[in-house]
Amino acid sequence: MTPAWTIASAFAGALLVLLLPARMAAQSRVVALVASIIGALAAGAGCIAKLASPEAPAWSFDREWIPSLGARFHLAADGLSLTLLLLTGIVAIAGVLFSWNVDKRQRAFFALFLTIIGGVYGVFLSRDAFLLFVCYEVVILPKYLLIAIWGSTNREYGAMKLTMYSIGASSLILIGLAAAYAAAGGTSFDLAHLAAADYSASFQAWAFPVLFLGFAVLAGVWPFHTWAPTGHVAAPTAASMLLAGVVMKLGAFGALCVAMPLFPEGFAQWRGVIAGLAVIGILYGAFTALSQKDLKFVIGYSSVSHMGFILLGMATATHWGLRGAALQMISHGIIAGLLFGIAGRVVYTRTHTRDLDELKKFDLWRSLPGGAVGFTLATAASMGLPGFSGFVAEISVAIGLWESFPLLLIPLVLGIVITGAFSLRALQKAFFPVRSAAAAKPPKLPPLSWPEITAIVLLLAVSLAIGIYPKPWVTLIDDGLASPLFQSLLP
Amino acid sequence: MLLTLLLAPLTGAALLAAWRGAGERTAGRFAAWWSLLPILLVALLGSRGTDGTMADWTLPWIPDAGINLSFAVDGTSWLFLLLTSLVTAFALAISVKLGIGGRAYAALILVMETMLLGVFTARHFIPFFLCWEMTLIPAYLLIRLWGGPNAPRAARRFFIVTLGGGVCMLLGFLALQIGVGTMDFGKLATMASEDGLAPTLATAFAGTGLTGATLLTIIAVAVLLGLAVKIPIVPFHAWLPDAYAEAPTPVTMLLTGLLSKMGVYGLLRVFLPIFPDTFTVLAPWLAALAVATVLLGALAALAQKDLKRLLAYSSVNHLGYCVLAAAAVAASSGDRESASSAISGAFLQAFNHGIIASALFFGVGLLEARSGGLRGLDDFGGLRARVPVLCGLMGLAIFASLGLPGLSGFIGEFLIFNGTFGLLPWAAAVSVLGLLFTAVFLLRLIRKVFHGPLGKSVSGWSDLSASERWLFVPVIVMIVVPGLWPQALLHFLNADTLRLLDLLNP
Amino acid sequence: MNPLAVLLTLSSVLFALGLFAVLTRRNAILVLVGIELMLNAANLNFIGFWRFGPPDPQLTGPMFVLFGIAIAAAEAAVGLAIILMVFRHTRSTNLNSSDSLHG
Amino acid sequence: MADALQPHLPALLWWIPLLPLLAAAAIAFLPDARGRLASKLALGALGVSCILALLAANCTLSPSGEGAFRLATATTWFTFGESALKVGVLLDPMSAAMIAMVTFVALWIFIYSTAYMAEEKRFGRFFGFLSLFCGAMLMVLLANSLLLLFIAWELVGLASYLLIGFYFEKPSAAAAAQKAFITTRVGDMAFFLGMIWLYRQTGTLLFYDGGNGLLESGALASLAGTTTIGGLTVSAAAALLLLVGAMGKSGQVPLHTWLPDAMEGPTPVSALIHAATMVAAALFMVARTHPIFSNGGDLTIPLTATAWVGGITALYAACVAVAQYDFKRILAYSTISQLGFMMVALGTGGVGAAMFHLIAHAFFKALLFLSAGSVIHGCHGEQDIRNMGGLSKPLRRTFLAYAIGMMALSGFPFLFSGFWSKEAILHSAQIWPGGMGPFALAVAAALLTAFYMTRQALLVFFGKPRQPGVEHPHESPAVMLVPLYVLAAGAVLLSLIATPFWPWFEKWLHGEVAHFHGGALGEHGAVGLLILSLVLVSVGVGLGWLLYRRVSNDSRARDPLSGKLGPVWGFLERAMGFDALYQKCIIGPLAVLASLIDALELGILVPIMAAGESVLKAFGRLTGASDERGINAGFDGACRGLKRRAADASHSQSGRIQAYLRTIGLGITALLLLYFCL
Repeated sequence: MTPAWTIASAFAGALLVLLLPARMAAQSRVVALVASIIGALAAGAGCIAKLASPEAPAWSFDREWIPSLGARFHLAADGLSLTLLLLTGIVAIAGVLFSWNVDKRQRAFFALFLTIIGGVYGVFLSRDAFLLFVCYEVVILPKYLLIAIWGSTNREYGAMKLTMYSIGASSLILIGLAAAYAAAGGTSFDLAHLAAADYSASFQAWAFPVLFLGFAVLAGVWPFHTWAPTGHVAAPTAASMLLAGVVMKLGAFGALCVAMPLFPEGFAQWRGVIAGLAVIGILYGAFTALSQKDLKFVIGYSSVSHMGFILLGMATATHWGLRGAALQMISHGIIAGLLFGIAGRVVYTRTHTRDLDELKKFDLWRSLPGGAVGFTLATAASMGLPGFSGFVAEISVAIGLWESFPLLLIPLVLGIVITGAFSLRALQKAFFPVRSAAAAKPPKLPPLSWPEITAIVLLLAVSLAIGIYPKPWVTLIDDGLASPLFQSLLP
Repeated sequence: MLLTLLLAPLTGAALLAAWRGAGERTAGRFAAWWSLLPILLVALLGSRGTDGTMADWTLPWIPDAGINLSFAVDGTSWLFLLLTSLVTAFALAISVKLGIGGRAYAALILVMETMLLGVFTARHFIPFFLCWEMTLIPAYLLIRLWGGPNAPRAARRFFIVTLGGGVCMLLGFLALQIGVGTMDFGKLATMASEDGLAPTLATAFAGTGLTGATLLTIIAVAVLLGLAVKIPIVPFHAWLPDAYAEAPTPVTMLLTGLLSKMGVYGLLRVFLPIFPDTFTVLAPWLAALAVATVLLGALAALAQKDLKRLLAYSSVNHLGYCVLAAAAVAASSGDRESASSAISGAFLQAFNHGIIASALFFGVGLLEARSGGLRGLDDFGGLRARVPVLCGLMGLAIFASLGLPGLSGFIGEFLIFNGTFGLLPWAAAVSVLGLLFTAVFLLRLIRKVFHGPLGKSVSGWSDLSASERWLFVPVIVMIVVPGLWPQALLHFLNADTLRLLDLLNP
Repeated sequence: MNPLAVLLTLSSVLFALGLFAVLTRRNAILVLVGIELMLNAANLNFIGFWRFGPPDPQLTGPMFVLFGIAIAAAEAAVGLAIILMVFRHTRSTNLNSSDSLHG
Repeated sequence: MADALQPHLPALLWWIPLLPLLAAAAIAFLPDARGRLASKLALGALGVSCILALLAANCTLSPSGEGAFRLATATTWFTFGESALKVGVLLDPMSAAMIAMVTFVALWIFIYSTAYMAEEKRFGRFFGFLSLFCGAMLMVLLANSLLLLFIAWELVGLASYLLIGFYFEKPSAAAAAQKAFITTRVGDMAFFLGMIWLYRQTGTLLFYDGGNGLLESGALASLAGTTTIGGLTVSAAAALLLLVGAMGKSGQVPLHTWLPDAMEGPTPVSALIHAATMVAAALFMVARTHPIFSNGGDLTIPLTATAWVGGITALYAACVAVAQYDFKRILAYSTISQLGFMMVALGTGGVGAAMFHLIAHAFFKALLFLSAGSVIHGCHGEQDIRNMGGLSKPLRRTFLAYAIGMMALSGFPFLFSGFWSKEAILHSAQIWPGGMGPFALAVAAALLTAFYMTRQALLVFFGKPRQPGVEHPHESPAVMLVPLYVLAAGAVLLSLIATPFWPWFEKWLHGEVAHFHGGALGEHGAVGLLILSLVLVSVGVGLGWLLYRRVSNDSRARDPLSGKLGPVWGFLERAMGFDALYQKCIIGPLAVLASLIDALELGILVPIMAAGESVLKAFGRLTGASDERGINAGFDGACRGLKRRAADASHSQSGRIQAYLRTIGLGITALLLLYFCL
């Protein structure tokens, strides 16, 4: 079961869903579930194989594609991309489960959903800049449709904003890639080739920020982050899970595996700025989350804050830092997915509000214990408590930081503390009983459905697994970081 | 063996979580009985002889950085394991008595027990910190959800402040990971005792242009912050009175009996051996803070009207002595006898205070239960006439707490002062005032609550039921036996104490 | 001046009139009439060049004219039909009222 | 007999304190209903340990050639690090004498209490506490380790707390108990420090340990060797600390205020505290650690301090006693003053005298308290001597006992032990090279003692009843009277063994053989002293007789002396205002300080946290706003602008075909023109 199955399963699933006759529309979710499980299994199998035989050559698939451009259809799976694939697969499963009872135009919904997944798989796997860019673009349009059609609070705005940012970003990426392509001799888009070429320092000095920013926008770098909260809020649950869990990682992945390896010198020049932006992002996101009224907004801004850790890890340009960045990608993917799942699906569909003060009235701790417990654990995970995945990532980043920018640790402490603060605030405002309500009978809410429970448990389990036993994940990531791409980065 | 011990409470929690049918009382009872299992396991461990490691377990975590989840039990840890298992069981039993809780509650307490066991056995910073922080969530929830009217605020502050402290500690150790290349307590300690961490740090952080000593001081202070918040040392105790007062009584027992001990344990077992030189520099300041803690705790307690707050401050005061001892040890340059006395004293004090304070809070809990939530100093009166047994037992705990010879409190304080006097005579001399004030406010408590004419709220009280008396039996044993036969506890400590001293001044 | 020149002058006058009608008339019918005029101007030219050009046994000119007339007829029919439809739709034959090409 | 006992002695010694302690422990678990059983337990235990004590004492009698008999054991109690802490028991003539006295006196007090406390509902508890009291005291006496002594010492404090507060329903009793514990604890803390200091210096707390003990040459040398703050030797400093401890327990000025209040306890307790146990413990401690006090001459600072403290206390308490009305209070102050005497003796090197006075005092003070109790019992709890009077007839037997005690206390010549012991004390004070101060004070005190005891006797037993309540008092039952006579006999007979003619006791303590020699009086001015004390007693008694001979019949009459002394009287009546002083200078400020600190806690630390929180919140709002108004607004504005431009641009697209055709036409013409012209 090669990693190719991931992409294949996703697109095949999308096609199949579209072909379903109208009367079987309800079954589309099953198809989607199967497809994403297959994808996840393929990714998992890949990971296990890699762990079992670290020395075995990475799976790769290389075909002629557009000879005139020298663009090839080149997929390859090293440890890093495998873990990200697995993450995508898991989030995909959870996403399907959380959108189990979508009632509006299911076939279209799941088709688009699977298309996004497929695109994401593609990005994580492709070793050819052009192919990567194409897959990257494949993700954007379905995202627009998902939000615009199935979204909630002023969805057109959110969708349009998201798309604008994405398009703008991808134009930057295009420029950057084209420049690199040209400067590398205009013969091949292969990443290794591009990375190997040596660009003049002055060229890197402008090309790197263009390319990096292009990716970083999608990773929610401050101050280009505002698409994220609005987008997350507008999007339907599954979409915001994908958005926060996976799509933002595309940006991070691109920045890490394309922008930085291509222009190491440019990176060396700019990493100070990047670190600064990252720290600002961490604090800014955390502070803003502290003042939000809407539960999803809180989570959205927390994502901004957490993505800051990824950028920070990259900016340290140390092995620990990059490892931390990668770990944070996975961890945040899981946790954000979980938070959005609970807030958007479990809570919203029952209470039809996400306003923290409104939610007080429902006394969720007693009326919806399962959800409350789940969210509590998710909160714990997201504030980076040890035992959950976030902790591993954050300490790795922090260690990297000690090596490169020790002074930035001071704001970092503040950041972590505020993260704790806003998480608690949201948690206890939304879920914990209030004295006044204690006497009253809690409103009757339908209990958690099995798909919901499964999804919550699945995500929590993964987060805990990483937090308590990160060894395999770290091994995989290190395998990825060992690839020649990063040699120029790590001293 | 150790793994079994660590997982035992967690399993109980899991069972509770899974057991949907369990009613409040059933769940409570189940947890209470289950919590005897750890006691049993600890006892089994204890039968394995006292010096060296009794058991250990390791799980590679991030191997290439030498980060492992490694746990091990030696005499000292064992003492704290015993304390943990006992107090937890006690707290759970009492929760049933007071009718607090349910599945979630009991499960949280069990989770917390696992984490505490972890803290007291961790041999590497990562597992230590992992458990250290993971006690936070249960504690927070227990205070927040089952606490008094102001619980949300109290819980929030408790959480935020301790989290902040924890993060500082974390960053400090991460710096060591970078600078020295390990976070393993044993390795760090040996390095520190051989040729100091400063030089390695200096080279590692040459970029910062700071001297190794400065770096080490910065790191040490960061770590110390984390501990100071937990213990707590004045002025980092601001969160404490509210938290203790608002938490449900059994949880307060856990807070004062166990969570504060994490700080003491960390200070003596982790901080002391890893930063001996820095600690020596900091010692005068720490001693000053310790004295402040002792006196301020006692005086503040003197002004309290609420029994729980009063006891909270008395806890601050009692833990101050442990800090004092630590400072003394740090100041000791080769005076092995004083140092060993101070160390043993501090550990004994920590252990005994854990037991005694829990007993006292239990008593207050019973008063609350009987009076329907009253716990003001002036709400009662003349209890001795109405509930002599309760008063007798609480009286025992009170006198133990004010360090009456023959009861457990005394030996610890004697050893601490004995150790401190040789090293920081003035600090010792001043803190003796603390002992005096402790007596003042505790006797005041007795006079106002137990003595005097019968209070209105007291009429129609029943004395302790048989089961309540049985609950008190282990407490009496744990208060009287160590008082008369300190060796019972000390012989678990001595070997480790000497090892520690060898590290400090080779 | 020779007869051909007279003929061409006439046809061009006709064409100009037709074009003018097409561009200026608001009424769709009149625009259609204008188109007819232009077509017939074209026919006149065919006939004229056939008649005064080199001898031609295959009668190419008259053939084209016949085609032209046929097309004109069809075109008138279709045009009128469209106009009718538009009229049904907008209750007027005024072209300005039908500007749905405008974005 | 004695030799047969020798090998088992150590174990046997342990049992002497343990029996009462165990009895106390057992009684703790008895329900109140089983009071009788409890009292039997207590009595039995004490009885047995009394016998054991006498046997042990017997072993010390046979004076061996080399020094006094001494048996010191040491066993490791616990080890910390490498060092072990040893405790043990110590038997020498001094402790032997004390345990014999304590067990004996206490036994009779117990017996007395069975009747006196008969109708108490916590009868059993009472005996439990009493046993604890005695057991602890015996442990103090037998301890061979300063630590063990301290532990027992604290337990004595606990027992006294429980007993003084026995009537805890009475706020006054509760307060008195607390006062007693805390005041003594002030001293105890000093003791604690002193002990630790000694331990740090010498590395042992054993008194005698085959040459390595605290009281043996090696340790003493090292103590004397090192000097510390203020040029004091460590031994001096530590000794001073111990002295403070002793002052707390034995109610020396200025730590005496708890002792009169301790009268809140039942009378037998007062008897026990004042005679046998608590206060005696302090004196004994000083006597036991006397080598440290006198480490380096007879004039060391601690000794001088002791002498002066003793003298001042003796005089002070005597003065105050003159102006008291409460039967038991007078006795309490007399105790304080007698303890002062003993301190003087200890300070001036007369350890033997002090010990003897301690024992003698134990007998007659117990006697006095018990008879006081008997009187009060007889007068249905009346304690104010102004309301008594003329009780000598109805309470003849009690009066007889009281008279003996009173005469012993005020030092009536020859027959009474009190006389000889006081004699000895004055003697040692007189020959003390450190000056005549203490001696003078002691002399004055002796005079006043005789005076106020006469006053009390006259007011209570002579004249006519001044209160209807006390007209028909009932004599106490035999079980209460027998102890009185036993103690009385003791008070008298003791005088045999300590006369200058045959100073057996003195010699015994030093392990020498006493020989009778009548010329004793001749030596260094003893005769003068004898005469002096005769004069003192007669003057004191005479004054008392003159003043209080005819006490008027109505109880409201002012004390004859109060007129003469004027304001001073009130001052004395208020015990020279120590309580008020402490209230003003210590307790008040402490309370203020406490509330101040509490205010700081609530007023500064908590607000700081709150402020921190609100700052964070404010920041949050700030960044939130900047997102709303800054970044988002910018983005949306840009989008809006773009739209508007597009709208403008799209105007030309009218959608009119003809317009389009026109444009096309124009365009074609333009192109043609271009083509042709160029």
